[in-house]
Formats: sequence, structure tokens, C-alpha cells
Amino acid sequence: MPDRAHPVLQVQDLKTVFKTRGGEVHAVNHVSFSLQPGELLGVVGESGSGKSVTMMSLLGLLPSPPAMNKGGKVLFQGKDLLKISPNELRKIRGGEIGFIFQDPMTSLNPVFTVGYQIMEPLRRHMGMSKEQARKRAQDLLELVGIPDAGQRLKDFPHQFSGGMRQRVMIAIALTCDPKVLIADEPTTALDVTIQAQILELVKDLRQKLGMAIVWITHDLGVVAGIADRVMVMYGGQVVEMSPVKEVFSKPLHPYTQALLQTIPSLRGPREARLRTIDGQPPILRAEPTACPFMSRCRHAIARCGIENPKRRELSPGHDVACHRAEELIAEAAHV
Amino acid sequence: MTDSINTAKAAAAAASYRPPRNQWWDVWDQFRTHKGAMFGMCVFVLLIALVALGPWLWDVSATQTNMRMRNKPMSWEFPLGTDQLGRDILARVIAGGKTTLAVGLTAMCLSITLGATIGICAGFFRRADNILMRVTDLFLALPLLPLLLLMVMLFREPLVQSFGPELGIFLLIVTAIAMTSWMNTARIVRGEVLTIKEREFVLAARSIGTPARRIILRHILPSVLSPVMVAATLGIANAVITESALSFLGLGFPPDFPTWGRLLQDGMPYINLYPSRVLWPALALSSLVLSVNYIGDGLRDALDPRIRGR
Amino acid sequence: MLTFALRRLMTAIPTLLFISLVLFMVLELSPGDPLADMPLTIPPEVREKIRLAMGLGEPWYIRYVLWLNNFFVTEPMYWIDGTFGTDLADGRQRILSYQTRSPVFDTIGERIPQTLKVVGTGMIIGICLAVPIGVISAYRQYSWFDQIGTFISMIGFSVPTFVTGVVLIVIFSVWIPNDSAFWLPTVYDTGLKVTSWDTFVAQVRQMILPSAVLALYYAAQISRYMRSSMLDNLSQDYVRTARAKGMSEKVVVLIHVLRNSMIPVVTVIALMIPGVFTGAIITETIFKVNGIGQQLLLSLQGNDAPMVLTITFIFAVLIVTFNLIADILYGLLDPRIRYD
Amino acid sequence: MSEQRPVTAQKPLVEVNGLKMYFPIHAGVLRRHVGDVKAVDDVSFTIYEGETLGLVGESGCGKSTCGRAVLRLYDPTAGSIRIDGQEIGTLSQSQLRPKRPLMQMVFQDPQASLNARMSVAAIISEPLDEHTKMSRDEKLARVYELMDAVGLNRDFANRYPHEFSGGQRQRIGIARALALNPKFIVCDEPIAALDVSIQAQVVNLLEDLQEKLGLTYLFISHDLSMVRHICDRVAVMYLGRIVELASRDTLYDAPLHPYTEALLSAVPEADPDAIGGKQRIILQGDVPSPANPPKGCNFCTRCPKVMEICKTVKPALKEHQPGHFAACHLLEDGTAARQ
Amino acid sequence: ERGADGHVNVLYWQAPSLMNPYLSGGTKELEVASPVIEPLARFSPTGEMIPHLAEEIPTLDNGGFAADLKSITWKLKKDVKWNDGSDFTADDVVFTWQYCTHPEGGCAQLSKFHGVEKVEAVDAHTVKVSFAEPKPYPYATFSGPMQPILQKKQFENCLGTAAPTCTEQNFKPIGTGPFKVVDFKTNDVVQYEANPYFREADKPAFATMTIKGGGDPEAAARAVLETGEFDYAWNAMVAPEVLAQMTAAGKGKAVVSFGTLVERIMTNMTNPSSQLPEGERATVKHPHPFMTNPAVRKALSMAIDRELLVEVGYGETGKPTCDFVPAPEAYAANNTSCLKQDIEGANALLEEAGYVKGADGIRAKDGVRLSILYQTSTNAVRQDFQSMIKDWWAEIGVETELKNVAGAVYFGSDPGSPDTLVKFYADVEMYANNFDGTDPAAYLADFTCEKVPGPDTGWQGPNYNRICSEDYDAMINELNRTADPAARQALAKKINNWLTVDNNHIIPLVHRGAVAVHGNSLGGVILNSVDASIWNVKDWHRVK
Ligand SMILES: Nc1ncnc2c1ncn2[C@@H]1O[C@H](COP(=O)(O)OP(=O)(O)OP(=O)(O)O)[C@@H](O)[C@H]1O
Ligand SMILES: Nc1ncnc2c1ncn2[C@@H]1O[C@H](COP(=O)(O)OP(=O)(O)OP(=O)(O)O)[C@@H](O)[C@H]1O
Ligand SMILES: [Mg+2]
Ligand SMILES: [Mg+2]
Repeated sequence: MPDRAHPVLQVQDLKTVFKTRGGEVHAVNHVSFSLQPGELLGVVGESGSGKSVTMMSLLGLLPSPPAMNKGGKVLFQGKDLLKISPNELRKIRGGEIGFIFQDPMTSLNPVFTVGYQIMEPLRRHMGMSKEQARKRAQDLLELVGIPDAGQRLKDFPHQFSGGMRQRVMIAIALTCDPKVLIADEPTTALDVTIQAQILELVKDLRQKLGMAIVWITHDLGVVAGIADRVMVMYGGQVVEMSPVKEVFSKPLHPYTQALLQTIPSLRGPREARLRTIDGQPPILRAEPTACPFMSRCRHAIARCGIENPKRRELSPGHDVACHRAEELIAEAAHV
Repeated sequence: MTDSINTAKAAAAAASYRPPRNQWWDVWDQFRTHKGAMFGMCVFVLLIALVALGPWLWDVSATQTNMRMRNKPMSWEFPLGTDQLGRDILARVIAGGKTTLAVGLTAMCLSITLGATIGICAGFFRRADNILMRVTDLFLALPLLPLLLLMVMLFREPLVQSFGPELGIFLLIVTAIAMTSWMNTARIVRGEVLTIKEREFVLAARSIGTPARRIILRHILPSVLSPVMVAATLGIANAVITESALSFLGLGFPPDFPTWGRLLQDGMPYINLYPSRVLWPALALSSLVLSVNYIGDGLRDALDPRIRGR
Repeated sequence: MLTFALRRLMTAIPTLLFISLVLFMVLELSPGDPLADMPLTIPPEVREKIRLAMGLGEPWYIRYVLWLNNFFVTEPMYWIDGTFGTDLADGRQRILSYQTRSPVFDTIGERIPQTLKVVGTGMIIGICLAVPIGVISAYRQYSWFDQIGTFISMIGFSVPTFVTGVVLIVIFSVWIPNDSAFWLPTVYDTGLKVTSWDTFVAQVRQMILPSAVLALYYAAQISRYMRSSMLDNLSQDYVRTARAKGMSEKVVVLIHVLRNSMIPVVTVIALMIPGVFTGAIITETIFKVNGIGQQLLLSLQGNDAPMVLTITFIFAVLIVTFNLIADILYGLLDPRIRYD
Repeated sequence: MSEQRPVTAQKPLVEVNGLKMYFPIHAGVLRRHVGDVKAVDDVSFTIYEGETLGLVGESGCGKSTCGRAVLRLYDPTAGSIRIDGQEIGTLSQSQLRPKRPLMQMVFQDPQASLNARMSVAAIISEPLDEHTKMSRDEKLARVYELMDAVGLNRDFANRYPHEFSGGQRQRIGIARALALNPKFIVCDEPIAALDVSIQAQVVNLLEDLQEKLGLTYLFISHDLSMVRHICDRVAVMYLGRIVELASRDTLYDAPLHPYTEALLSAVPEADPDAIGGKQRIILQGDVPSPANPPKGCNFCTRCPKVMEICKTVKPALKEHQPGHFAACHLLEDGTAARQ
Repeated sequence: ERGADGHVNVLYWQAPSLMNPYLSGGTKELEVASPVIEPLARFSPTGEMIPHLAEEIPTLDNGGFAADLKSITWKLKKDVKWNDGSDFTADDVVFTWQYCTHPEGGCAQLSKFHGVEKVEAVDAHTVKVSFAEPKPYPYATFSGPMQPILQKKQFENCLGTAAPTCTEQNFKPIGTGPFKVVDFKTNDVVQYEANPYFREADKPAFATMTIKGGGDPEAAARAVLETGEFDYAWNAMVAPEVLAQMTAAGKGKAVVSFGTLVERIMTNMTNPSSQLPEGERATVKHPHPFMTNPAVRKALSMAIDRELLVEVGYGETGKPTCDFVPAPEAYAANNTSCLKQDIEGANALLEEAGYVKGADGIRAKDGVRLSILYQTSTNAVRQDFQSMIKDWWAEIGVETELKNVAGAVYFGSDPGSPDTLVKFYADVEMYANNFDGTDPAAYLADFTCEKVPGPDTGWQGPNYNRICSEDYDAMINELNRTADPAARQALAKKINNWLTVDNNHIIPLVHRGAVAVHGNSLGGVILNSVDASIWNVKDWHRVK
């Protein structure tokens, strides 16, 4: 089990706002979480719930304008990433924290060879010679399971299949032995057999290299397969944070519960009809003063409309942001 | 809180039967919010107004020579001065604007229509592609001047006879300019069409059973408007300059027909002596091109609902 | 790629033949008389004699075939003779200009260097200006730099070169006194041979004004393309990837984005290059540079059909070639494009 | 919804026989035809009225091509396609036009398949413009009706696609497909681009519509759990060929083909308890190029149970149990694939 | 002293295309060739003949010109050498005749040998030119800039069809003049250096000369007067006030010389209406509906203020004129009757002729409106003239439509083009023309009946007006028979008046001078518009 006392990455009260022509969009509101060394944190949540924005604002990767950081702290090795100079931040990006993006098809620069793109951070961050960098790049490609790595370094991204491109992205993220790897839906665009390959690969790598991973996904199945802990996001907030087993066995937040019910299962009895979550996700024009899930929540009460619930730890390592969490547990137990 | 939601819902319900309105209104709404475009529009309207209403506001002949008033500087009587024959420059700028605007806009429209049509056909119909692009090469290679001479020789008389000297030569010039300037538009549009036709919404239209010509009109054409806009901006400048070159060569309007390009050229010998003679038409010309450019920018944004939303 | 090029070249041949025919017909049918320059005092019967001596007595198709034969057979022979000292041509009739009564290729060969020098310099300077302007305008979209850049490039495009050229002359050659170091010549001395530092300076000085006029014109256009291409690319995902890798802004913009943005721009430039060879008619005339453009204008005015036909046909060849080169460049620059 | 319809009792609506869709590859200076991308290679299946046939498989295996060829968005290389008893495989595009209302398509990417420059009303009424002579008001009424049917607020008629969430966009696409009262709809991965919580909405909608309007679907997807939910029968494709076709329950419970097995095992389960139970089969390597498929069984390069014969002889699709087709040499001698 | 003054820079805004005047009749070619190849005699600015390669001018008095008017004998200078060092002989003169009269040569100066039966070398330094018929004016041959003598040795192989292929010869002719060609770039620049064999030992003062071509008149004037890059610019036709402003800079001055060039309006005696079938349009078959009326022509002429035209268009470089032949003095009629603008008179005249103003202010008679299509070539000054004249004609109730045509088409003789000078598909047309400044007989003879162009002549013929008058033809016949100078002059004046003030077939506007500008440091410039403008380049020198 990871060491909970010394997180590698600690995010406190992060808040990010987009300035757009239609007004402000409060995409991330007071998000806090921490990441233990060697841990794999799964992040789930509806599309637009702020998963990507949160992770990107950690490293200042959002274009500004329109994005603006409105407070919070991101502690990494004792430094606040939001405060340090661009130069230092650059060293950390790619050097200490690796990033894998959502869409492997467009995230690689089409006009540079894969080798160049892998070697670039090696040469710039670690000052390796061309030869050394090439050697290392080849090792990395082999590590992520691309056959004939030496040859393929000379290929361009479009010559790789989607799954292989995603592996190249992983290789790039791993170049400088990062302490933390942030993977933003790395398998969503891939089909199941390739996804399975990548999941295996990540499990493998984690064992070999021992880094902490943040894994964003929609797919609860994936989370169930690899995560240690799960963070559920909704409306720019973290609504639930729990060890992976408990999310599936004992989801506390109504959103998590609803989410789990929408997915059909491969085995077991087949429901006649899928459950859905009615209503629309909120558009965050201002900082929410109410629970953002309220309008879609079956259990909403008046209080939900007045006060945005704080995140509370209900059982060890399992926090939730819902006014009625305790009641609902009791109810569930009762039923 | 709930109240406000309810009222909002009620309002939405009330509005819900508002029939869909013409999409051009949306475009206009967006267009209005584009600062640059509105600025360009103002300048453009101003120019049009100057040209359209100018003859009423400034009731001086543009061609009447007045030998006693030659080369006068700016004054109340002659707001922009007079030229070497004592003709009032303001009146000439106004009169020239009429021709220039008409020629520039019509030639540009013709040229981009031609260019867009050929570009779309080349991009959309694979079989036509090769031949159309080779035709484009041919036109690119054609020397303008002999071609114009040829056109003037063949068509000036019949046109002048059927439409009178003004309209006849106007038609001739406008077609001549359009004929020789559509190639770039065609090339750009073709490139764009090649990518757009692979997009899924075109396939969707085909699955509905929309025939090719309506796919082009409804789906392809609006999507290639943005490069066409750029071409249009450059096209106006090009048309105006070509027109002036034509009159310089004696292929254009009759000599007593001022146009901005011609004023510019007439003023050139005097540039050192009376720089304002070059300045005014140049200014008019630049503001025309600039305003069209900004309008094009705005229109491009306004035509794209994705940008429009923001 | 090679087969693509070969295939295109094969279609190019009939295309070019057809173009040459159309060019010939246009010149043939358009009014204008190579003798228009001659004084009115020359009586008609003498004119007729001269016309016959020019070969105008033959029917058009014979002249066309003769021209084709000359262009594709005789002239290359002369060229080979000139280069290798052989004697293939054996004094065959070459393409003669009506105006100068000399082989058009000699004239063209004499003039191309100037055009390449002046227009080429103008274009290179234009590109060198346009690329950074385009990059900065896009990187700081809607900043004052961008706005001013737009404004200037529109002016550069809308004011004809015959105005900008003369304005520059008035400023740099008339207002500035002759003895000043900033004074610049307005007449291009084509006899100047660069043999020393001084002649080199003189050469540079006489190229400044014409090249500046052209540079403004080219820069105005290319910077527009550059800007929009940069804007397209700056919002791409791979830019974010590069940033996430910890690359500095300089590397991100100047290596990753620029390389991608250059792809369409380079092809646009490639398509502009044929224009360098035909020269810039107006600019060359204003500054009296004896380039191809000026020659073309003179020949057009003089109705010198063989010269016009040859120059425009060479231009057509260049257009077709550079179209092909642009396509190939596209393929080389953009590894995604494959021709097969 | 009624469980498990008796398959045989129904009338076939779509019959596809020996469908081949090759994209020619030209090369050389003379653009000679040097080969084909065999995107769909000899596929046959039948869809009965009112049922949903699932088509699953890896990316690039030819699912979309198959769906499009069935609707004659491509001109198939060979094979016959009969819809409602009428052969459409050989009709010209203009002869086909009057048949279009019968068969429609819902696309994978709702963003890309809607013209961003058209308002919702315009998009939905496009098929009406093409195939009916309704007046403006009638059209508008029909648009509202359709919007109601797919659960879109009528107020949205004036909006543009980018102003909608993915699920709503897909509803617009579905409304467009429904506009002409088709009998048969090809759904080309209609939910792949959507968020999980929205996927359910769309799937429910499709099911409701099927029930109400008696629609027939060809449901293309690579989400096996969703296919299990919505389809009556499922066909599994690999590299342009159908390797297994069976009723849903049979296929999921007792797959015959090694590829189907691997596919099923690769699906991550959102149930932590299930993880331990089942050993995943991780396929090695990439799918071969359809331009150059292996000589024998298409799957032989990655098959965990490959035999010598697989590398030389293409197995035929045979009915091994009633209604259960598979193409695998392992099954030839009657041995089940599963040990 | 020869070559002491270094280099002189000359600018011609029209660039020369070759250096052989026999292959191009263009003025620019004559000009650049004139420092190199010389005729037997040149004309001074006032029209007197000055022997160059000839010892003296042969006349009736000194016996060089035979009394039967059928031959002329030139004595050549003895000490003349070609600039390659070889001797100049009578053979070269004979050769030049052969060269130009070769039936396949396409010689532009062929008309100068019109009537020449034979040219023979009497001895090495005597040439006899014999005419088929008596020739009252025999000097057209071998004098003036158009017929310089070519070196036989150089051009021997360039006869007939070979003429145009002799590029080297046509670009670098060997001559006897003060300069020799070092380098010729066609349509661009000619480099000269002093001819070491030139017969006058101390000339030219300049060691080298450059004649650069290209640009436009303004730029040429600017390069001399404002930027000072050039010493001399030819034909600096710029607007008077611009010229004034440029000379005000103090770097140089303008010089003017008047030849015989007259800007004029020609009236069309035939109907150019496009309603007529092609082939009958503008032919004698259809007389012009109103231009044939002398009163109309006269009114048109009266309405013009020539002084003002000069002031606007030419300033010092033009003079208002009523004459078709304004020079040389002996031939000039010096009419002044038209110089005063008389709008009222013109109105009255038209009124009297029965043309009354309609509601639109345009006069008409019997349904024929005085509506005129007025064409000319494209040229800033001509367009200014058009505008002014249109205004004046409007004042007398004549409507004018203006048209300008590119010079290359207008002055061409392409029978396919409707826009040429000679087709004259307009009511009036404006251009300038001259003769070589010595004898106007041929020039005046242009308007005989047989010279009317039309479809039958392939639209050839100089009688653009389509005048066909027995009186006129008779006068011309008489002129061709008269040898006595005084009688010739009187007759020429009579013909001139017949064409202009009497009948107003030709409406002369401006007697145009040639203008050149030169820097203050260039001395010895005497402008000549009868011969080459730089005819005396050997005398040019640097002013210290
Ligand atoms: N550039 C931007 N300008 C304005 N709003 C933005 C911008 N980028 C993101 N947003 C908003 O921020 C919110 C969070 O977006 P984010 O991309 O983090 O969602 P996500 O959880 O990653 O969704 P997905 O699962 O679809 O990737 C969304 O509401 C989105 O509209
Ligand atoms: N127009 C075409 N020309 C050539 N090859 C094509 C064309 N369209 C598709 N293909 C090829 O046919 C094969 C099947 O493509 P198809 O789109 O049908 O796959 P798919 O199963 O739908 O995949 P996905 O799940 O990614 O949508 C692929 O290899 C593809 O490259
Ligand atoms: Mg995201
Ligand atoms: Mg697909």
C-alpha cells in the first residue's frame, strides 16, 4: 500500500476559470487531492466535468487567455507549481511529470519523426548527446512494446496505428523517468483489444518504474481493472474520492451511484432498459453556490440548493461531497 | 432560486414555438458584434454613400474643364483642389468611385463565382479534376495583355452597340478582369473542397439521397466561403488595379471616365508637385480594400456558427 | 513520389502543347502590328515588304509548327552547341524577335540574371519579413502588432507598385541630396560588373529600391498566409504535447508550429516563383531594370509575337513545373501525404 | 421489450450475399491497378424485420465499409444486397434515390456528421426537402414532431449543432434518419463518441423507437457490453470477413471462434469482483493490412490457437449449431473451440 | 582633345531594340545608331544640309545634280576610315543601296530609294545615283539619319533573308561616326567608346558614352533634372508645369527644337457607322452624313483654343498652329486665322448651315445629330486634349464620345483590327505626324484619291481622311512636276491651305517641338528635330 504520509503531488483548492466572449466559465472549482508515490489514481466523471482542465492546469498547459488560474496550490517536491518561474516549470514538465493526452491521433506532431519527438526532451532536459538519446529512445519504444524499435524511430506518426501512437505518447511521457504520470483518457480512442494491450503495459510499467499515475477515463471498467483509488468529478468539483473497491461496492455520492447504473454489463442478467441520468450537466457561469448535481439528483433537498456541500471523509480514505451521504448510507442499509 | 428556474423555463416554453428564422439573421446578429467588421462596414457604406449620394451633395461636373482654375490647392470652392485641366478633384473622386466600385465589386464577384465554381467542380468531381486544373494552368499562363487586346477587338464594338459605351465597356472590362483572375480562387477552393468532401456530413447528405448539385450548394459552398472571402478581398484590389492598368493601355473606359485607378495614374506625373492628387485616390482605394478585408473577416466569423457562439 | 512526378510530367506535355497552341492563337488573333512602332512616313508597300521579311506571309499553322520546331529542336541544339562547343545546329534558323531581329533566347538569357537578382532579392526579403511578421501576428493575435501588420499588409496590397515605386524614388532620390550616403540610384545600371567592393556596394545600392518595392508587395501577401496558417496550427493538440514535454516557448513556436505552418506557405511561395522569372513588369519598368518583365512589356507593346510567345510559354512551363514542385514539396514537407 | 424474439418466424428485410467491397490501389506511372484494399471480403448475412443485428470487431476491420456498402454509399465490388425484397446492389444512384427513404444511417461522430453551418431545423428537414413536397409549415410541423420523438426541446430548432451536448447531437442525427419513416437504419457506432451516461440515453432512445416504429437496425459498435444490451443477433468481423454470427446470448455465453473469445475477454468489467475470475487473453501484434491479408485464415497471425492449416486455407463460414455460424478450422472436425 | 571628358550618360525612355535603321524604322533605333553610322549628309536643325561623308552637297549649281534632274553625283571624303581601321569607299555606299533594295530584305527605308534606278561607284570616292524619272528633290537618298552607310565588309553576308539573322552586325554595326559600339543589350543599353579612327582628331570629347533605355518621360526627366544621374534625356515630354518644377531644381535645363511634327485632328469624309456592313464601313461608298459639310469642319476647328492646348499640354515645347506643314520656313504658310478661338462664330456658322440645337443642346439637321466619335492613342496629353476639346465642342452643340486605343494597335496596320488609324472607324481622329523636314512633297501627296484606304487596298494608304478631290489631285500633279524651288514652295503652301484653313479636312492643333533635357555640366548640346537629336554628339563636352 502506498505511503499516505508523503504524497508526491498535492493539489489544494485548485480553481480555474475560462474567460470567454459569453462570460466566465468556472471549469474547475476548489479541487483538492493528493497522490501517493506509486499509486494509480483513477479519475472518472462525465464529459465536461473538468477532468482534463484540472490536470492541465496543474502544469500550466492551458492556453492563457482564455484560461486563468484563480487560486489554489499544487505542491510537488515542496514547490508550488503555480508559483514557480516558467523555466523551472518547464523542467518539471516532461522531466518530473509526464503527460499523455486524450487523442493519440492529433497529439503527435505530424511532421517530425517519432524518434525526434521522443529524443527532444532527452536532449533538452537531460542534455544527452544524440547517440545516447537515440539509444534511450529505442529502449523506451521497446519498453512500451513496439517491435523493431530501432527502425521505427525513423517513422512518422502517421505510419503508426492508433494503439502504437498511444504507446509512443506513453514513451514520450516516460522519457525522463517521471515521478508522476498523468494519463488523460489514453485508451478512449482505441478499441478493446488494443486497450487491453495498453492496460497491461501500464500495469507492467508501474511495477517496473514505480511511478505514481493519474488515469483519467470515462470507462469504469478500466478503473476497476487498474486503479488503486478513484476520484469522481462532477461540475468542476470532486464529489467522491475512494479506494477502488468501495466505489463499486459502496458508492456514496448519488452521481457515482447513477453512473454505475448506466453501464450495461457483459455478463450477468441483462436489464430490459438502461438507467440514465436525466437532465443536463451544469454550465458553470459562476462559482456554484449550490450542489451542481442538484437538478439531476433524485435525493435533492432544499439545502442542496443553498449550500454547496463540502467534501468530508466518511470512512478511511473515502470522502464524499454530499449533504445527505450519511442518510443515504443508512437508507441503503435499511433497504 | 427555483423560482427563477421556473420563470426561465416558462420563458423558454413561450419561445419554443418561435418558428425557425432565416439563418442569415443569425449571421447578421453575429456580424454586428464584430468590431472590425462593423468598422469596415461603416467605411464601406460611407464609400457607397459618397459615390451614390455624392453627385447630389457635391453638384459639380467631374469632366467639365475650367482653364482658369487649373491646379488649385484645397479650398472651400474645391475641397480637394483641381487638376491640370481645372476639373474638381472631389467630383472626380466621387465619379471615379462609381466606376471603380462597380467594376471592382462586379469583377470580384464574377471572378470568385467563376473561381469557386471551377474549384468546387474540380474538387468534387474527380473526373473533372485533372482537366479543370489544367485549364487553370492554361489561364495562369495566358499573357494578360494580348488576351485583353483580343477581347477588346472582338467584343468592344458589339457590346458598345448593344449596351451603349458605358455599360458595354463596363461589361467588357468586368469580364476581362474576371476571366483572368479566377485561377487562384479556383485552386484554393479546390483544395478546401477535397478535404470537406471527405467529411462525414457530406456522406450523411448522400445517405439521405441529396443529389450532387444540392450537396454542393447546401454543404460544400458554405464551408468554402472563408477562403473565398480572402480571395474576394484580394480580388477587389486586384480588379481595381487591373482596371487602371487597362485604361492606361487604352483598353478601358473612355478617357473622360474617371476611375480611381486612372486618377492615381493621372496624378503620378504630378506626385512631386501636387502629392495630394495621388493621395486622395490612393486613400480611397486603400480604404475600400481595407474595409472589404475587415468585412470579409467579420463575415467569415459570422458565417461559422462555431465561432458565432462565442 | 517519383512515379507521381513522372505521371504528372507525362500529363504536362500535352497540356503544355495545348497551352502553346492557345497562346499562339491568342497572339495571332489579337490585333496589333509589329510595325506599329515604325513612323507613319513609311509607305504601306514598304510595310508589306517588311512584313513578308518577318515571315508573316506564311499561314498561321506553318508558323506555329515552325515555332514549335524551333523551340523544341533548334534552340536546344544551339544551347548544346553553346555549352559543349559542338556544331549540331549548323546555322539553322532560330526564333527571331520581330523587334530586335535577334534570337529571342539570347535576349532572354541576357535578361534573366537581372530579373533573378532583383525580383529574387525582393521575394527573399519579402519572405524574410513576412515569416516573422506572420508568426508574431498569429502568436499575439489581435495585439497592436497584429493590427498594424494587417493594416500595412493591406496597404501594401492595395497600393499599386507604380505608386510605391515612385514614392520611394521621390523620397530617396529626389528629396535626399545626391551627395548624401542615403541617396539611392533610380536607374538600374545593367552594365555594372561586380569586381570589387565598391562595385558590389553600387550593385547593392541600385537594387535597394526595386527590391524594396517588391519586398513590400510579397511580404504583404505572404504574411497573410503565414498568419492564418500559424493560427490554424497554434491550436493543435501537438502544441500542447510539446509544451507538456517541457519545451520552451521558443522551441514550441519556432520548431513545432512553424514547421507545420510552413507547409502551406512554402507551396504558396513555390507557386509565386514563376512570377520571379517573368519579373515584375511595373517595378522593372520604373527602375529600368532590364529584366524579363520589362522585356515582356516592351514586346507586348511592340507586338513582338515570337518574343511574347516564347516568354509566356517559358512562363507556362514554369507554372506547370512549379505546380508540380509545389505538390512534391507538399509531400516532402508533410510526411502524411503520399502519392501512390 | 420482448426478450429473444423467435428468429425464424420473421421475414427477412435485409439480405446481403457475398458482399465484397474492394478499394483499388493504383500505382506506377500508368496508374495501373496493382491490388485492392479488401475492406469487406465476401460477407453474407440476413437481418429480419424488427430485429437488431450487431456488427462488432476491431477498428479497421471493415464494419463501417460494410454498413455503407449495404446502403449503397459505396458501389460494392460484388455481391447482392436485397432490401425489402428489392435488389439494390446494382441500381444506379439516380434509381436509388427514391429508395433512400427506406434506409437511413446514423453516424459515428455526431459532430462531424452534422453540418455545423446549418441549424437543427434545417438539418432535420433536409431529407424532407429532398424527398417530399411538403409546404414550409408542414415541414416545420414534421420537424417538431421528430424532435419530440427523439426528445429534443422544440426550442432548439434554431440552434446550431455545436451548441449541443454529444447526446443531443446524436439525437439530431437520429431525428434526421427518422424523418422519412425508414424501415431500416444502419447505426455506425452511434455511441462511440459519447459519454457513458449519455450512451445510455441514446441506446434507450433507439430501443424505444424500434418498439414504436418497428425499425430494423444494423448496429455497428465495438462496445461489446452495449451490443449485448441492444442486439438480438451479433456478427463478429475480423479483417473484412465475418468470423462468427450467432444470437446474442449464444455468442456471449459460448463463443466458438478464438477471436470472439479474445474480444470478449478484453472488455474491462466495471465490476471489481469479476476481475479475478477471468483470465484475459491479450492478443499480440497488430491487425494485418486489409490490402495484404494473410494467405490462410485472416486471424492466423494473432490467433493463440493457430494451426498449420490456418496459414494456408481460408476457413468458410459454416453453421455449426442452429443459427450459430463460425469460420474456424478448429471447428471443422466438430471439436469446440473452448477446451 | 578626344576622350578627355570621360563618360557621358544618356537616357532614352524608349529603349532601342537594334542598331540598324534599315531593319527598324523606329526613331529610337535611328537615334542610337547615329553616333556610329553616318549618312553622306545630315540636316542642321534649320534644315540645311551639312556634308558628313560627302565632300560637299551636290547641287545644280556645282553640277553634282544633273540638269535633267535624273542623276546626282556625290563626292566622298577621302580620309574617312571605318572604326575597324579599314577605308571607307564608294563600294560601301553602293552596297548600302543593294542592301536596302534587296527584294527579300524587308528594308524599312526602302521608300527613300524610291525612283532610284541605279547607284554606281564612279571611282573609289565618287558615287552616282541615277533616277528613273526626273527627281526635283534628289536628296532623300543617303542623307539624314535614316540612311547611314553600312560597311560592305561587315554586312556582305546579310543580304535579303539573311538580314535579320545577322545579330552581331545589327547590334554592333561598324561605322564612321565619332563613337563605336562596345556593347549592345537589346531594349536596354548601348555602351560606346570613342572611335579611334574618327576623322576629326580632337573629337569626341567623351571617351565613353552610355545610352540607357526604358522607363517613361517623367522618370527620364527626373533622372536628369532631379536626381542628376544622367546628363541627357531625349524626348522628355512631360507636362509643362512638371518640367518647370524639375528645372527649378537647378541641375539642368530643357532644350527645344521645332521640326515638322504637327498634332492634328483628321476628319473622316466617309461614314464609319457600325450599322453599315463590314467592308463598306468607312469607305467612299458611304459619304459621311455631316463631316462632308465644310461648315461643320470649320466650326469644329473654330471652337478650339489652340493656345490653351499648348499651355496645358506642351508649354514651351509646342506652338499653336494652323498649318499642316509648319516648317521649314520656306514651305510654311504661317496661317494664323485659326489661332483665336471663336465659339460664337462657330455657333453662327452651324446655325447658318442649318444645324439647330435640340432639347439636349445638340445640334441636328434633317435628323442627323452632330454626334462625334473622337479617337486617339493612349497618352496622357492626348487624353487631356480630348477632354478639353470635348468641352469646347459641347459649347457649339456638338456631342463627342471619346475613345482611346493602345498605341500598338492604333498605329499598327493590322487589317483585322477595327481600331487602327487607317481604318478610321470614328468621325475624327487625332495623332501627330511629320516628314523628314526638308521636302514636303511626298507628305502633301498623301491625300490623293488613289491613296484612299479601303478593303480593296487591304486597308493600306495614307489618305486616312478619304479625301477625294480633283482639285487636290491636280495640285499634287503639278507639284511633282515643278523643280523650281520658289514655285514648289508656293504650290506647297497652296496645298497646305487647301487641306487646312480652306477646307479644314485637317485641323492642325499644335506644332510640336522635340524636347530634351540635359544637365548643366553637359555642353555643346544642339537639339535637332530634323535629323537625329544627338546629331552633333561629337561636339558634346563637359562644362568645367
Ligand atoms: N478553452 C476553453 N474555453 C472555455 N471553456 C473551456 C475551454 N476548455 C474547456 N472548457 C470548459 O471546461 C469544462 C471542463 O472541460 P474538460 O475538458 O476538463 O472536461 P473533461 O472532464 O476532460 O471532459 P471529457 O471527458 O470530454 O474530456 C467544460 O465545461 C468545458 O466547456
Ligand atoms: N475510401 C477508402 N479507400 C481505401 N481504403 C478504405 C476506404 N475506406 C476504408 N478503407 C479501408 O478499409 C478498411 C476498413 O475500414 P472501415 O472504416 O470499414 O473500418 P471500421 O471497422 O469501421 O473501423 P472503425 O472502428 O475504426 O470505424 C480500413 O483498412 C480502411 O483503411
Ligand atoms: Mg478531457
Ligand atoms: Mg468505422
